[in-house]
Amino acid sequence: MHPPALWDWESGQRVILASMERPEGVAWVEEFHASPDGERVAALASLEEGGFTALVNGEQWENPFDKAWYPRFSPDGRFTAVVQQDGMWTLAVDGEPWEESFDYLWGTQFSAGGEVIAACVQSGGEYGLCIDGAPWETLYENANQCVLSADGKSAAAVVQLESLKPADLEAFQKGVFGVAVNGQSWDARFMNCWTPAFDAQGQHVAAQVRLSLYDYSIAVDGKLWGENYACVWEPRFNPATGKVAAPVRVKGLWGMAQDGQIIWEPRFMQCWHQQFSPDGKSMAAIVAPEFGAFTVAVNGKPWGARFPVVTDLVVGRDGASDGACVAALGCVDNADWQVMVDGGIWPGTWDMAWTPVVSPAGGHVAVKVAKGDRQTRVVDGRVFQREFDKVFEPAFSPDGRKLLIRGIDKGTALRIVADVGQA
Amino acid sequence: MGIAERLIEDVGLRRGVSKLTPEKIERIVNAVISGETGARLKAYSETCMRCGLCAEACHFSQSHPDDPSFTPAGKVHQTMGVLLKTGGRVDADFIYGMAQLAYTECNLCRRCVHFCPIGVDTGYIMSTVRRICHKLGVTPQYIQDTAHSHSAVYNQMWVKDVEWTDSLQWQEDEAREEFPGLRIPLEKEGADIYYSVIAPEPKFRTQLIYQAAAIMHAAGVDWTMPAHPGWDNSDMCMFTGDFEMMGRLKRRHFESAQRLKVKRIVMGECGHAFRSVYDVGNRWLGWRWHPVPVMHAVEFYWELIQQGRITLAKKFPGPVTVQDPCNIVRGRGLEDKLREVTRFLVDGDIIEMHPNKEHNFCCAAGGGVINCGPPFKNQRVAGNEVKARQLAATAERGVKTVITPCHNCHGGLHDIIHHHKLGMDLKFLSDIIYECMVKPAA
Amino acid sequence: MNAAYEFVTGPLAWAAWGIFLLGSAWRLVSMYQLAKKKDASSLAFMDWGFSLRSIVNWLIPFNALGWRKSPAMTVATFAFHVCLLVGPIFLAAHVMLWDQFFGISYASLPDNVADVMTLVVIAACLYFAGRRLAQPEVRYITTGQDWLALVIVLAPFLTGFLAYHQVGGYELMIILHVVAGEIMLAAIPFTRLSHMVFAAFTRAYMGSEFGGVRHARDW
Amino acid sequence: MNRTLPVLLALALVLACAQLAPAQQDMKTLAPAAYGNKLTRPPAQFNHDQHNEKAKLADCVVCHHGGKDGKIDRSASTEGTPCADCHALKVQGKGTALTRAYHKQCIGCHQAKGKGPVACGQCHKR
Repeated sequence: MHPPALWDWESGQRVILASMERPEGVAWVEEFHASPDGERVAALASLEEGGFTALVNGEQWENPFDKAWYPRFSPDGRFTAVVQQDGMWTLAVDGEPWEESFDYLWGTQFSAGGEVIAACVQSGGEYGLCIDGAPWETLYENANQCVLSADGKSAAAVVQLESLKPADLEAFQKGVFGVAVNGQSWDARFMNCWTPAFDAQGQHVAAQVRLSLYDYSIAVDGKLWGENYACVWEPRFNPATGKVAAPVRVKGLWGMAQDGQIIWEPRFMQCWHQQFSPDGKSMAAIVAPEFGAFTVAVNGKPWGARFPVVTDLVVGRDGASDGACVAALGCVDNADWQVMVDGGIWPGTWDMAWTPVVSPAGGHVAVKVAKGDRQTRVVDGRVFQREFDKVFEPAFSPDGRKLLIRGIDKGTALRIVADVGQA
Repeated sequence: MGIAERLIEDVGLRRGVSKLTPEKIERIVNAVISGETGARLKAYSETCMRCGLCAEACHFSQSHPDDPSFTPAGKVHQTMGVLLKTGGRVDADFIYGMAQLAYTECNLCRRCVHFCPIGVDTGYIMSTVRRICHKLGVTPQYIQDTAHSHSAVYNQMWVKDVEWTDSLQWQEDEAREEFPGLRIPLEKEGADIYYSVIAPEPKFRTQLIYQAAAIMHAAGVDWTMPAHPGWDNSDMCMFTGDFEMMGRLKRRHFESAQRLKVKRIVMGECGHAFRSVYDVGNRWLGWRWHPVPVMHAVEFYWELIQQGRITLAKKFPGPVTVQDPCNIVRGRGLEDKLREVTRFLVDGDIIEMHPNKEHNFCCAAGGGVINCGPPFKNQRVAGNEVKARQLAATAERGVKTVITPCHNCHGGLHDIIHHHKLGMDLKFLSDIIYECMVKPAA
Repeated sequence: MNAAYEFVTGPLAWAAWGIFLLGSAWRLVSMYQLAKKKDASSLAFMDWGFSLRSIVNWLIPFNALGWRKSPAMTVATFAFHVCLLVGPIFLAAHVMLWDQFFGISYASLPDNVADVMTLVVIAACLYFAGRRLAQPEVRYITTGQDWLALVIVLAPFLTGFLAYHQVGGYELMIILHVVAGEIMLAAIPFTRLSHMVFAAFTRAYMGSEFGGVRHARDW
Repeated sequence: MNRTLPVLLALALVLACAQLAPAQQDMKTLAPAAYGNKLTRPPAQFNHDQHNEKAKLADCVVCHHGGKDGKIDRSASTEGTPCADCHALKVQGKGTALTRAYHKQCIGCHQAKGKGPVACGQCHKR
């Protein structure tokens, strides 16, 4: 069910599935997933008589498949899996396979609202994307790094436009890769293309390109920036201005360029994962001001905190100032995780932490964390009193007052709505 | 004497030098030396006393005792030494030889470290020479092709996204015949262990994935493999000198593990890949250490054995000898764990090679040398007569099996054993664990 | 004679020591700055304990694999370096000069011991030269710089030995000796002899990587 | 023949006396008894009268100065007193040790005048 405004935001706890025991006839049950609204939990299951099915709130799909993997809930709550029947692969959505099937299918993706589902497909040795069951008209020698626009109306992938003979250096270095949008490839060919990304409206695509073994740049809709760099990382569109920003490497150090102009001087040992705030006025990125010491820089200015590793940067709205709320995780050797929000560090360290979630209207941040075998969440720096065997990603109500907690504990799947102030 | 007298025709090298001009050579050599090197190269080049002690270190020079151009210092002398002396004013023919030497006559094994009183790191110098060669576009064809593959599909064997998961699912199917209920859990978020391999495993050596899955299953390990690129931990770009691509690959690998929120990465029995994630690629990216702990299979098996999670139905008949791969022994100090695991698995003695452990001779395949392909194979085999002698000495004492926990060592030793008709078998630890372990029934 | 002697033991000595000390300091500082700028990912791993571990292990004769594999060179180089450093510093005549010029007095070696040490240095230099000529792997990599370094080191010991024994014209020899010593001092920061300044650091770096990262011995 | 022995004995006696209390007239080297019989270097060549003549030294106090606590007093002559009487081999507190006194005295003066030996082997001849 989507949007979240329609979810049940009544405070309290409900049992979604009382028993997660393996039902009769099931050989094993794989990992559980929870729908975004918390109303359903599902897992793939292997049947004793052979074949796979899904258990959604304990109910098996009507028809089993020969194989099933890559289980995912869509943002609007449909349970999908890549399935194989009679040697052919397709996607099953709530148990219903797409009509068309393929030699192979993988990498399910959803539009932001979940109404569109896409997947990568291989058919007769050719590759492309398939959107809601309809494959691209043109398929390619290879297609990877597929991406779907937020509205689901467009999809892009890096495609190989020409066959390569074994170890043919000349042909490779002339450039056989491009980006295809909705099956239509750019005119330009490059030695390499990586991480195509759509703008907010799904109209434009930017990608990292390698022009020679040593020259990197960014191409937007097939047109090069004009400036080359020693290396680049993934480009991102400013949601407000449509400008494209990407980290670039100059003389051994990283900075940020926008539409080919340096906007953050290259003075970092590393700079990546940049994100714009929803209003496009701020940009944050994970940076390393010194070797081995990472932090977050907002508009080029690094925070004071330093960690050997910083991950999971998110930029949301800040409720109070209408600016940006920036959150990220720091850790030491993949342990001792800490949460950084707007330059401050929350108290407490965790064995693991997951990507922070900023409330839609701003003002609150929730993070799923784990200590030992138990998981819980931290909201605005306060630890939720209850622990679980497993919790799923947190979600705020649109007004930011309620927090949805989807958890599994002692063999029971729970849906808890808590007031953020008390969470 | 010298590289100019033993040039081997290679499509990649020839193509590369055909595009060079003296101006370009000079410009790029100096751009790399002044832009990318610093105190290390300066100190090394200045303080190397040319004492020649390192001649004793290198398997190439030990295998060519009459040819000083194979010694570590001799190799530097013919390459970086000339570049520094001439300020990069060398011709294309020189670059051809320099590239051949740097890519195919030095395995970057760093055995010479044990011989240099001053602590000159010849491996670093030769890596820098390779970096210059890469920047000049002069790289051997086959290794450059793997570098291209890395850049196109994030693995070294042109394995497409589907072929990866398809291979895993195929191995899973096969293994379920033997181990009902066995899973190769793909994309299992929060698993203890992220298991990564090199691309030859799904491409040619799928039995290794099968065996790994069987061991994980028997030991009850909470593990996962990713369904997306990043699964290949190998890194030929590290060896061609394409450090930008090396960084890209390592980033992809680590972020793949970070995305799945695993506790640590365990990698198959590969040495160079371990080096690339343990202390090379991560540093280029600005990480002091690997951002997710990485553990080589040798250490992982050792841990499983310590925890009593592997039980044997039988022992593997010895005696055996063990090959100490440079990247996990001289590079990580796993020599004792390797022997403890071997002792656990083998009924009979470990007949040691001499020298051994961190002083062991290289396989002559690592460092990207075997990846330079068939043109250089004879030179590579001839360059390791000492390894043949080491192996033959253990064979004389009854050894038929060489435990070799590294893909490159496997390749290198296989060619040496075959060339010298030593009649020895090469085994990965996982081969033996799989063969000897108690296989759980349904 | 007096003017020449005074010049070489006066202004020239100050110059030589100045070049040696300031030059070495400048080279160390500039090398460190360069390392900070360009080798941050190496510098970050420097570790006192592992540096010392490596240095100490390499200072023990026949301890490192490299020493064991070349015993003659090991004996020669240890004898050479010990005599090279200890001989001149504790030579009675040199101690006397410190005393004469600065009133600094410290223990000195008996002259016959110092004499033997000088001969050891000279012999080692000849041995090194012999290796450079006769051993293919050394000859192959020998450059003018290496000969220069050898000559620079040999000269003060040879002239010192001759001056001490007053063979040849003493007055010329003593001036040659002083000048040769000064050339050596001044050459330290700028020739192969700079390994005197840098070797501890290159060794320490290798020790740090092998100890702290690779968990292996580097000897 | 039988006169040879007494002559030799006398000569030996003279030489022995010269060693013990060298008369300035006979002085050829500086090797006072304070050094014992183990000299690091051959004794410094020094012919007192010849030196003074050549150096045109009439005033004894130029070398035979007085003073105490390490300070030279050029007004008080110590003519006739051997250096070693005032300058001990090793000094406690202030004062100048014998060797240093010799070196400073001789070389210092030679340097000042720009004449005379200054390097070790010029005095300590073999």
